[in-house]
Amino acid sequence: MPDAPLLELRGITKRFGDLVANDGVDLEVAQGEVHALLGENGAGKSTLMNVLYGLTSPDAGEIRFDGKPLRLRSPRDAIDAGIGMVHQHFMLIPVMTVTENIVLAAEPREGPLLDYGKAHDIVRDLSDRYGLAVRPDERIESIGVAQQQRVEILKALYRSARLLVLDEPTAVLTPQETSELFTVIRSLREQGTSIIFITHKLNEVLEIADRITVLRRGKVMATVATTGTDERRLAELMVGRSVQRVEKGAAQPGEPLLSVRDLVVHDSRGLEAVRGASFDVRAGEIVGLAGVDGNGQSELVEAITGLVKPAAGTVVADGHDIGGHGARASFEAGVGHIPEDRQRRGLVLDFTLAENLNLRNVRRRPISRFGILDPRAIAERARRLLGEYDVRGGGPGTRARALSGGNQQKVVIAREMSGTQRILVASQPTRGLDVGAIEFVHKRLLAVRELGAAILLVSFELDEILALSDRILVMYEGRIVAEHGSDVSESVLGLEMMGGGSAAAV
Amino acid sequence: MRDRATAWLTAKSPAVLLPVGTTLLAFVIGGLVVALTGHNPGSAYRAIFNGTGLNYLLPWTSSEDKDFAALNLQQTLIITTPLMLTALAVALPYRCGMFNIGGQGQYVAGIVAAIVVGSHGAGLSKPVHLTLALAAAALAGAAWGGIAGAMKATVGAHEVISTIMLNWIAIYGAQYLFELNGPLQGPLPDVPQSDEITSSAKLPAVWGVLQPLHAGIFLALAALVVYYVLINRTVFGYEVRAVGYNADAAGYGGIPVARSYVATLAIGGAFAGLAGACDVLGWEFHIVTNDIAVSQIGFIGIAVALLGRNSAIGIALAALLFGGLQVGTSARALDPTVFPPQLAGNLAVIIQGLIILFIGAQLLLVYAWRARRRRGAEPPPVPRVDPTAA
Amino acid sequence: MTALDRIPRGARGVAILGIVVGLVGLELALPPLQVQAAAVPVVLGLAAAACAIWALTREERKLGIWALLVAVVATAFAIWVQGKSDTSTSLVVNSGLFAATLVYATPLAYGALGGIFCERAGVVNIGLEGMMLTGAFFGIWGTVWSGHWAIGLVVAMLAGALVALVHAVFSIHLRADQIVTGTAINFLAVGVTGYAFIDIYGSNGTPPSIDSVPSITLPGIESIPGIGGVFGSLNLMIWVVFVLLVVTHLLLFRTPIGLRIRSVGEHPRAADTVGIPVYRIRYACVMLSGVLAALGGAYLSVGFVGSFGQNMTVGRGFIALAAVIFGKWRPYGAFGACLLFGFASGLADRLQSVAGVSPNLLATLPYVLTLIALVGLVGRSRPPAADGQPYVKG
Amino acid sequence: MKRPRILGLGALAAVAAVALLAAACGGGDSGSSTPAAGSGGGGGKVFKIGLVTDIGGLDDKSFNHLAFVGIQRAKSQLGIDFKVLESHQESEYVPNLQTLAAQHYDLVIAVGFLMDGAIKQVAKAFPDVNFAIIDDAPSPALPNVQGLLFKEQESGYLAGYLGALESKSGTISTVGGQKIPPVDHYIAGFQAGAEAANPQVKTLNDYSNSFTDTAKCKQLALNQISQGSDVVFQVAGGCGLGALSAAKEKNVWGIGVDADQAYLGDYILTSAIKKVDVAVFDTIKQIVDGTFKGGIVTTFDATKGATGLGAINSAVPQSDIQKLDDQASQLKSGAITPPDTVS
Repeated sequence: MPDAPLLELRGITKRFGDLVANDGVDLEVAQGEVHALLGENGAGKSTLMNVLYGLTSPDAGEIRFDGKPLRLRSPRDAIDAGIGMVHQHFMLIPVMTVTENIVLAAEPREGPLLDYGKAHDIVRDLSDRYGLAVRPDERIESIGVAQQQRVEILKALYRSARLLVLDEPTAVLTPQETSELFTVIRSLREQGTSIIFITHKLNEVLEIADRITVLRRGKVMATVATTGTDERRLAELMVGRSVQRVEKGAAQPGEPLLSVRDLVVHDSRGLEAVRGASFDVRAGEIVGLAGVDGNGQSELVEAITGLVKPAAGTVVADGHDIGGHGARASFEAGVGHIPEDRQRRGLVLDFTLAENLNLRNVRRRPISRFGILDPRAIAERARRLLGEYDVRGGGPGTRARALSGGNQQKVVIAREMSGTQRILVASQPTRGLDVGAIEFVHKRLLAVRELGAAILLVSFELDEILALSDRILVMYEGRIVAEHGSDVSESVLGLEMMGGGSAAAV
Repeated sequence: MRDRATAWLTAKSPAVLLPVGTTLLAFVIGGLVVALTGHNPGSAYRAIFNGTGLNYLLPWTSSEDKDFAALNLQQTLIITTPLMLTALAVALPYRCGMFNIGGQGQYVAGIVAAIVVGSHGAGLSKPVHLTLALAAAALAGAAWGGIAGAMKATVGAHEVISTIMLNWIAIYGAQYLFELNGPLQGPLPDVPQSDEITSSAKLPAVWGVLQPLHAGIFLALAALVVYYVLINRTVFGYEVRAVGYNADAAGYGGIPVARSYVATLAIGGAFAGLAGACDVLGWEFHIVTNDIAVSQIGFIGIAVALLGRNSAIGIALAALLFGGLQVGTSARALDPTVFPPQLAGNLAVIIQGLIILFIGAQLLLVYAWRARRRRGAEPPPVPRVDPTAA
Repeated sequence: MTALDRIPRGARGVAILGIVVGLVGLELALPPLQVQAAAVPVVLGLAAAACAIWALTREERKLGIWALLVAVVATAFAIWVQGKSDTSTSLVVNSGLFAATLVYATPLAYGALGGIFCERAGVVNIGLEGMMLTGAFFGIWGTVWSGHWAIGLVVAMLAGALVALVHAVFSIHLRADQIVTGTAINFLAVGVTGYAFIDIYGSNGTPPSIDSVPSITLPGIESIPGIGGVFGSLNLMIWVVFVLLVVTHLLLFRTPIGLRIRSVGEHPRAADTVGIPVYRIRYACVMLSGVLAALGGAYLSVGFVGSFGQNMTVGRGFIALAAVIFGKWRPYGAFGACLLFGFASGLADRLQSVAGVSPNLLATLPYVLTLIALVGLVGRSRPPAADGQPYVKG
Repeated sequence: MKRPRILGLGALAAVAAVALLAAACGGGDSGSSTPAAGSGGGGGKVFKIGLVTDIGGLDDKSFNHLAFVGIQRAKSQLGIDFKVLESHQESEYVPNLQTLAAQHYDLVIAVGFLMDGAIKQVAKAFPDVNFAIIDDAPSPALPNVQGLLFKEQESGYLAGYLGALESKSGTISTVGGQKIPPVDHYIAGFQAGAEAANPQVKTLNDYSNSFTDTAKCKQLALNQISQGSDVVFQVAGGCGLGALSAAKEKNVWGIGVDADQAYLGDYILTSAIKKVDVAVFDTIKQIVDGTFKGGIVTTFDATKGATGLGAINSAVPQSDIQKLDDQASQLKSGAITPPDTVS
């Protein structure tokens, strides 16, 4: 390992009001090192990286880069110093091309004009050199997530980054794509680039990192070399106690509650996103739907929950045909829905919790009579549900915006699973939640299953799918390409999610 | 006690302090303009205040001035009436996340319908005829607003653009109807004027003579109550607010978003149509093409709604303020040696603009207050809600 | 299956509707019906054209082209048939109509270019109208004060920039609702220009004779029949708008700064993370928008009529804004929309005396057309993703 | 979060700056058009005269302005005391008239036919106060209201006659503001006069539908000029300045309206005059002399010198002026009565 560290962080402290996001964090990254930053959601990883990238300024502490102190007032300073970052949510402009995104703010010029030809060539050369195959003239909105990630990496390399920060890079990738990414990372390391790899996945850390720094509640717990540690030790450092896997009993499936037949759904651009999907979800079972983002899962969910009208095929819930009859009809037929983006779609953030909890049944008695709301009934029901689902941080009159992500999700679940709902479509139900909240959601899903509900679980996290599902469907390019029991291996699923594998279409 | 007062202030400060502070600030800047052009802002504002007729309510106003003040106050309230209604035309769609600039067109649509129904059917009894005329105006306004709503709901046409276009179409279209040889021109062959409203369709007078305050003001106040109940106490209002805050989430929750768009713009249009009916059935009794071209009631309604923060009580007070500004800056009350009335009219527009500007940037005052608090000062006391703030 | 279900929907249905409407227009123009007012078939023809454009933009090419053809034939025939009974064809369609189209389109085009800069950078500018009015007044004021039109234009641009600065501060830093701020700008402009106009010029109005922007005559073109009447001699500010049109297009789509402006309007955070100063670019674009809109207003006052009247822009800023949307936030598209509006206005002027239709009714024509085009086009146009959204740093 | 506060103040400063810029421009002659209430001098009763304008306001360069001129002349020559109330919106007509009547003014003059309804209401309520209304003949007649009508068609007739004489192309035109009676009177007379001078003359007419959109008036005039018109008569108030601007630019004749607009430049052929000031002055004089009568309509025409032409351009040949004078005397004698509606 080379001698002088490329990057040194000393005593970085950052407060947001009463919350201390980073508390005296020290971190060293050597030249050509892959350094993993491990921690739960909310442990302060992202804040630390925003400090390092000049997006927020620390309240205390010092950054040294290449042996010299570095003052970062904006991302520009970080870029100029040689720091590149690939954000968890890509910073790419969908309507622009790969080339435009890469050269943005550092464009090759020809007189006053942008030299598109040269830019194109630069991008091609760069992608060849690092083995990152991208098509320079493709628009971002028409390429896949893995491709987009490569564009982000190229963006940093184009700016001659010597230190590359990858923020949760594998969250959106299949296992195969992840291993391709690791190949790229290794090749970058060989060419002398240092990498900070942020994640909460222990196996990945052990596979790719040279050293690991574990953060918890804004503090550095330890920095350890990869050789000489193991998952258990890391997990304890990360959450402060040993982690338990959720226990679940064997499924006792009953009759099919949700039946989808030959479903065809168009996306917002009018293209076929779901191309003839058929499956059942039976009472008392959780069916996991695996697949890479953008293979028709969202459209499938929207068709089942009545948000879009299917182009062909049927959706029958508990004996009612609900295809294309609207969100209300779908809910009335017993389908609850945890949407994938709770802030944008699950909740009206400016509504109170009471108002949010009654979003679905506002037209029902006793919540309203003859179109007039009954504030007392609304508050009463809200109070009951808030207690039942252990929502903390506010009462019925609190605005949803004020709650933490986990508690917001509890509100959504309380609303969607209360009453007579027998079917639940859960889309990314744990995205962005911390470990405790994830555990709560998982337990709740299993409890609902015990009560005989049919659950369709859509997730990009194979861990989650494998942990919860009784059956697993794989979706690829709008079709269900495989079906498995819960004992299938990650690598088989990964292959099928990429369109490979031997499984015939079901 | 102090803590409770502070808590109340903190909770209510955006609702009360912002509009009041904003208004004061606008008047101060307006006063600067007055001063810089060589006039005395103090006496100009005092004259404008007296012109609103609100001095009628002051105990020390002498009995001689009282008659004149009464006349002015009646006129202020006559203007306040349609302003409340056109403000509602903005407020309701605003709660649904839309900005309805089409109040003027919807108001004109209401005028046309009120005239057509109000000038015919002389044999009808007053309650029947009046109800019919009001209903026709509301329907016409609703139709005009509903077009914009339908365009938004079906093809996603931005309501700001479509309502602007509909305004011009209504204004020119209505002028066409009543112009010389126009299809609805009244009995005078040489005058581009509509038929007269028959007495059975006139709103009853409630205060004053000649051009008295009419019962339309009760209609407008009732509309404010309807609006309040609709928004805060009904399923419809709940759904409208949900769509306004987050149309995506509302759609996920099973609320018919497109229908909310159409319904709120249509109901808003109905309010504006009623405003037109109040003017025509309350004091105008006919319309000349010129009146259509120069009317600004619908546009000022935008300012009223914004200042009133789309709340019923806020709209009532803001409408009184703007109605007062309209009347107070008129030449009748303003001694030209104190302040030229031609300038006063434009001053009123400047003040309206400043109010909208500052109310849009609510942060301005919040920051000012925070800055005071940081320095350890007490929060400012709530000024008495004096709508003229002169 | 109900009868209703058999009616074709979507683009196909609209294209068929266009053909039907166009045929009805044609029928009306022909004997024995031969509607005396050419306006009726012309309006139907234009409506058919709007349907056709709708269909074409939605991949319904074959029927769309048919609808367009019928529309053009119906419109042309309607006017031609009118000419048969009179010599009015040449009174309606002549080089003067196209010259008038340019004159009506020019202030709109300035405003629209301003609107494009503003919205491409992610700030909605409904205050274009007020900025135009400000330019119209201060252009005259500067010209009268200095005696030179050029200085008048500079004053107009400064005033426009200052008003735009207010819009920028409130919508960028204070994160006020941009539509509300724009509305405020419109009120303020009416009040401020009206106040200053009366305070300065009183009842006499602006002086009868002021220095005006010269026309540029192209000797070669002037003598060409047809084209000469349109392009032979045009006001300098019309030539300038042509140049600005091309420059704007190149700047936005061919230069680094254009790429950066668009990135700020699409995804300000992405732009921020590569070091683009989001606020600075937004400020610059909003102020540039004020400058351009003010030039549009100054064209009306200093460039065209040589005087100022209260509220003389009469809603042109709003039409410019509509043109931005039709043009899908692209300079050439927006200019096309300005030309359409200018053409409708010019046509309405001419039909008044020729066809004997009420001038009030004809005055609605440009707005009706805009509305139709709005229905036909807007569904397909996509604003910059961050348009209207304040950006919060960090 | 500290920065925005400062910027807030910055924004405030910018707003103030805009306001100040506007204000600073007008440092000089503030309130130049301020109508001042005069105090009557001399012995005897000082008559109080009130004037209520319509929404055009005193700056309309037209009849409101001319009425103001008339009342000022009455003050200086007859020693009356006066007050002017401008109306900004239609709802002010009744209260404005009512205010003056309640203060026992000796005569209240309403300017403009738009006030027809208002004056009827107020006159009935104040039977002891005398009223006059310009451009309107109240029907049914009221005992305390005198209508003051103008034969604008006579002025229009002479303007059209002269225009047709001076036209080389044989096509002359009018740009009207809105299709309302005073405007159409002018246009009807203009067309009749043109035809009298030259039966082959072709007249064009367009309405701008606006009294403010100068650009539109100019464009209409340009269109007429491109169709051959070489005399453009504007009947559109402030908007009409655009029409005259087109005449100036294209080197054709322009004809002004209401007041004498010769000051605009030597491309002004003449102006069709409507001497509202004369009517106002005469009516006030009736009050002072005690000869005022209500319930009648006084028509101001050529015989009273209230209609006719303003200054005639010096380029007009003497022979044409003689022909014009001949027409004018025929108008006075009643031998010619031009129509008042546009066909």
